Amino acid sequence: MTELKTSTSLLLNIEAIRADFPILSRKVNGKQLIYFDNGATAQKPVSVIDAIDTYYKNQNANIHRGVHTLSQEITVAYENARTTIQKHLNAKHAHEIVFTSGTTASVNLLASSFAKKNIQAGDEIIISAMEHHSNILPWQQLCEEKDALLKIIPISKEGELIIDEFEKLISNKTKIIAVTHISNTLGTINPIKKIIAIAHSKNIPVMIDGAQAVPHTAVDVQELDCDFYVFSGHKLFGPTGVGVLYGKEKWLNELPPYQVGGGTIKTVTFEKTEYADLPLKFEAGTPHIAGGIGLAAAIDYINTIGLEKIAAYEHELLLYATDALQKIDGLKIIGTAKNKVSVISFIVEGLHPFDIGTLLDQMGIAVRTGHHCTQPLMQFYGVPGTIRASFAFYNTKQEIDEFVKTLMRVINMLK
Amino acid sequence: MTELKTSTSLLLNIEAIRADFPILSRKVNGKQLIYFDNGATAQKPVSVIDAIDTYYKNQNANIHRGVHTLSQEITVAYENARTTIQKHLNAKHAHEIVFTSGTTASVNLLASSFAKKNIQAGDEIIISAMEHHSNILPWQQLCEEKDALLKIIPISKEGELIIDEFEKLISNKTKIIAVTHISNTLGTINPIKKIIAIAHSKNIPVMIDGAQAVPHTAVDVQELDCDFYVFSGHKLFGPTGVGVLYGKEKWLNELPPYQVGGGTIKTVTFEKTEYADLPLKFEAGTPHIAGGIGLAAAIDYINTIGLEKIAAYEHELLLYATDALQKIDGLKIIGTAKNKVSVISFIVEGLHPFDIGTLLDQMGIAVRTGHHCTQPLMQFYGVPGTIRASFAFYNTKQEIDEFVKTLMRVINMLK
Amino acid sequence: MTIEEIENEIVEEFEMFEDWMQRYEHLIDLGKSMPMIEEKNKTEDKLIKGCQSQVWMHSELKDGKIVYTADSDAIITKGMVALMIRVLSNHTPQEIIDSKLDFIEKIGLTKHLSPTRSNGLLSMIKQMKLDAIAYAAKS
Amino acid sequence: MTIEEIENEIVEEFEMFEDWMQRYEHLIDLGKSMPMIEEKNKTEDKLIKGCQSQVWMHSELKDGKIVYTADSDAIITKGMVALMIRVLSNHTPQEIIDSKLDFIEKIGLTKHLSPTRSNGLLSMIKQMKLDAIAYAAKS
Ligand SMILES: Cc1ncc(COP(=O)(O)O)c(C=O)c1O
Ligand SMILES: Cc1ncc(COP(=O)(O)O)c(C=O)c1O
Repeated sequence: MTELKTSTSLLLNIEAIRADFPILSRKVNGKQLIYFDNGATAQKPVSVIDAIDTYYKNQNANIHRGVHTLSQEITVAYENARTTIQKHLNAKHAHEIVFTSGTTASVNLLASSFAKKNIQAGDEIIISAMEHHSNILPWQQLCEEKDALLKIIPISKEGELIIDEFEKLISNKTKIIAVTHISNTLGTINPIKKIIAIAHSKNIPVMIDGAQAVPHTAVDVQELDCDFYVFSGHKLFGPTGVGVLYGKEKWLNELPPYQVGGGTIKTVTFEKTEYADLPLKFEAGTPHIAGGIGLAAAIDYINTIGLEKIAAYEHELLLYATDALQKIDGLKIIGTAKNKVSVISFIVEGLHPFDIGTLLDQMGIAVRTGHHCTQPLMQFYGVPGTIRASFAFYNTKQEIDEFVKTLMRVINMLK
Repeated sequence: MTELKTSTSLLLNIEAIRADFPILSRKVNGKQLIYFDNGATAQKPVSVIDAIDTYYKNQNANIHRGVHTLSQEITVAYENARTTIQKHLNAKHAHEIVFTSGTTASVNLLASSFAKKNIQAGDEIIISAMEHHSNILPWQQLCEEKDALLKIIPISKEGELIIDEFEKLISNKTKIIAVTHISNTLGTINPIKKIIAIAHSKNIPVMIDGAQAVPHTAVDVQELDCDFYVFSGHKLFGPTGVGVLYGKEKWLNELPPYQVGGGTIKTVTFEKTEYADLPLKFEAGTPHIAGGIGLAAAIDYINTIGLEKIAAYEHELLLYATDALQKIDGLKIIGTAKNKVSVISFIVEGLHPFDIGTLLDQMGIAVRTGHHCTQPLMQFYGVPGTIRASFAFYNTKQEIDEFVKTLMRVINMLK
Repeated sequence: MTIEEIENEIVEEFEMFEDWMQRYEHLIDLGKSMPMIEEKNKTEDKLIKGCQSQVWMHSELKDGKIVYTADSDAIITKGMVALMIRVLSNHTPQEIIDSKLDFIEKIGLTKHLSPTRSNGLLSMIKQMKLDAIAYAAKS
Repeated sequence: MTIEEIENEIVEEFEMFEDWMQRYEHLIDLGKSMPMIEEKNKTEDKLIKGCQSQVWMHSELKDGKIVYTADSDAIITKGMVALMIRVLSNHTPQEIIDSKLDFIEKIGLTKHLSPTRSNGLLSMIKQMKLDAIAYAAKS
């Protein structure tokens, strides 16, 4: 493994990359920050921060409806940001990219809009046992409202979807399937291409929750052939308050608007309203312009590094950390799928995750503890929560060494 | 008027204020920018831009659920931002402040959530003839869905609500009234305290659209006694992608959640979900943290200047500009209410607003032209659109002089 | 003259102006002197709606060549329509379909070409080309 | 000792430690040696739910003074509960109601007091004071 280590690491100039992220030089509790909470939100490169800064200092105006220069310039820039996202996902059209305020908003938009015409009492919706609350609650709520049934794809102890069981869940009442690309708690990479193919063979559309996938892997929505794909900017090294709903043109044209207001219309009278074309139909009100611009800057940034290199390096970090953690007495990794990204959840026998997280924090190490907004998954594993370390491409093996060393000290203190 | 001019101007050090807004030194089409499109979106002081910058460079983490220091620090900062907004509106509780992505989102949230329990077929909702599309469409849409009736408070030719007619519209089927505090097209300040008192005498709740009010006047929600108050950050010199829904505790407790997902819950199983307390119940997903922080910085900024001084100075700009514009041949001001903020809509006989706006822009002057997302209002006045100049406290009489001079030149070119 | 020759002529014309204000003056003049659409042709189906201004565009085939007439409620838009008509009118459908219209870029009108641009110069060109395609298909 | 005296004692105790790691060690020790709630009292209504850890808190009136016992699933939380019990237990309801608990600020525990802080030290104190108010009302 040492050999692999050196060879892949050489692909990235981690020193230079780390210098792009101002927060990484911060001290916490007197210690150098080690940020392993990337699954919750990622840090921002200076190019993203500068793009936002420049927007507010030099370009700020409202878009789409202004004839003046500032407004036109920023309209073009905002639409270019949409195109950047389109290209990054390899979507067919720019107007298939709908800006939202985040993954949660994207799922809510879709569930609400989809349900209006397509869900009747007795219909069925399929999600999985490893979904984030944001991909459970909107469907659960609409099932309650519409008297529809929520069905759950079970998982194995390793944390992998059981595809055979999934196929059995599908019926002629199944109207939509919503699964996560990558589990935020377990790190599992799901075989979504297979899931989509199975669903399409029965004419069922599929939404993929890509919140945890876009920071780690390249996504090609045409190759996947998914009907919808959602993610957040802030987990992709971009700004807070911005997200994306990708939808196939055919679907987006068919679905009714969700939020309505300024920008979503062609004509309004008090009697009747004619809605605008895609994507404006789904983008009510003044958008988060700085968010769109910043997200495009984030995508440009990761593309200059290259997602393939990022994935290879992160895989190395995953193996390295897994290896070291497994050697710790009483430590159990939750989520041991064959296909994983650099997210490791674990528990230590007899100790509470909160205690471990608190003490790690004292030593400058930021991990997440708790249920990670996946309570049903915690119920499945019979734990109140886990400790989760999630690595980005700016993390290093030295940081992992420090983390493992500190973790052992912390465990000793608590025992 | 000259005397008044000097005396009030002295209240504000406009030179110093302008230096706080980096974009104001920008050139457009080779000319010094004159930004009179503040009604569309306001420019940002450097303190807001710095707050955002600092957040991303030094404080970025996800909030509410992390045990580590970064997460705790920013959770406190974000909740402090909520308190800043609470105090600014004089709301009773911080948890009456719900963060949204903007005015449009706030109205959609309210309309959707309110309708679930409180609107039946045959019920009535009252809005006014001068509402922005964002305060028309959500109600119109829900009236269609629920088979309810949308009633419209008429306005006079001057652009003032006709209160007698409003009282006649109220029936025992009226379930909610949603009116704008200040018209974005006409500048009219509506007598909302009176409207609220009338509505409350019949036990009807009132939502106020404050998008155009908060940048110009102090708002005291307890004194107004409104049930809901909504506005956007970006028009209040704050970031894009953030807004507020204020609601009385009693109402917010009663209303069901709107978007659901991470953060909105206490416990989740696949069978049942228990929702969190206010305000989290309405704040699904990772919030726009930088937006909340930036909005609080914007409020701090205007409070160091003082909204009373701002209002006095802007009133002066309004009188000054109105006076000068009225002298132009064929120019007609649309919206001549007694109570107005510094927003002036006008048309010039025989000329298209778009032509005027385009040529003004060539001279560096940014105004808005079109229907301003108030098409029904345009229908009322029988015009396709207007030219709108809206002033903020960083605008000056010299800019108005330049604007009037250029406008006359432009009119000559077009005639 | 070929389409390209007219385009070059226009580019030269516009290069003479010192600033955009003068160019707009020229556009306004062009707008005022444009071959106007007949009232009876100002129907809903000839309407190209922009957010800010609208254009009525009518085409006829005369001797194998398309003749465009148009109107707009805004004079600057009308000037742009006039430019487009000057370039494309009186050419065969195929010539119109093949036209590159580089002059738009050259005279700096591209900023009016952004997808969301209110006057919809883009929709106008699209409509003119669509008409040409329709005539080409018929012949 | 009065509540304030105990508070001062704790502040002195904590000042002896060089860093927070040592303070946490001390909290852990306190947690381990805390007067434990009886199993039969670990009922739903004694439960103070935090997002991360939970606390069971039971109080009884003995000779006009409140005696608290508690438990938590997390040891650091338990240590904090132990501190609170050491300060407040064996005092009259009125003394508990009047207590200012400045020591929390002084020993730097305030960062655990943020409204959204997962362990809910704030809810814990609130519950302890509510119990005292209830006893005061009864007597
Ligand atoms: C009166 C009024 N209401 C609502 C809105 C919509 O605000 P936003 O676009 O920020 O959602 C506006 C903004 O143009 C407005 O002026
Ligand atoms: C898999 C997954 N889905 C959805 C979400 C929700 O994303 P956001 O909070 O940005 O809306 C998250 C974030 O935690 C996630 O990890």
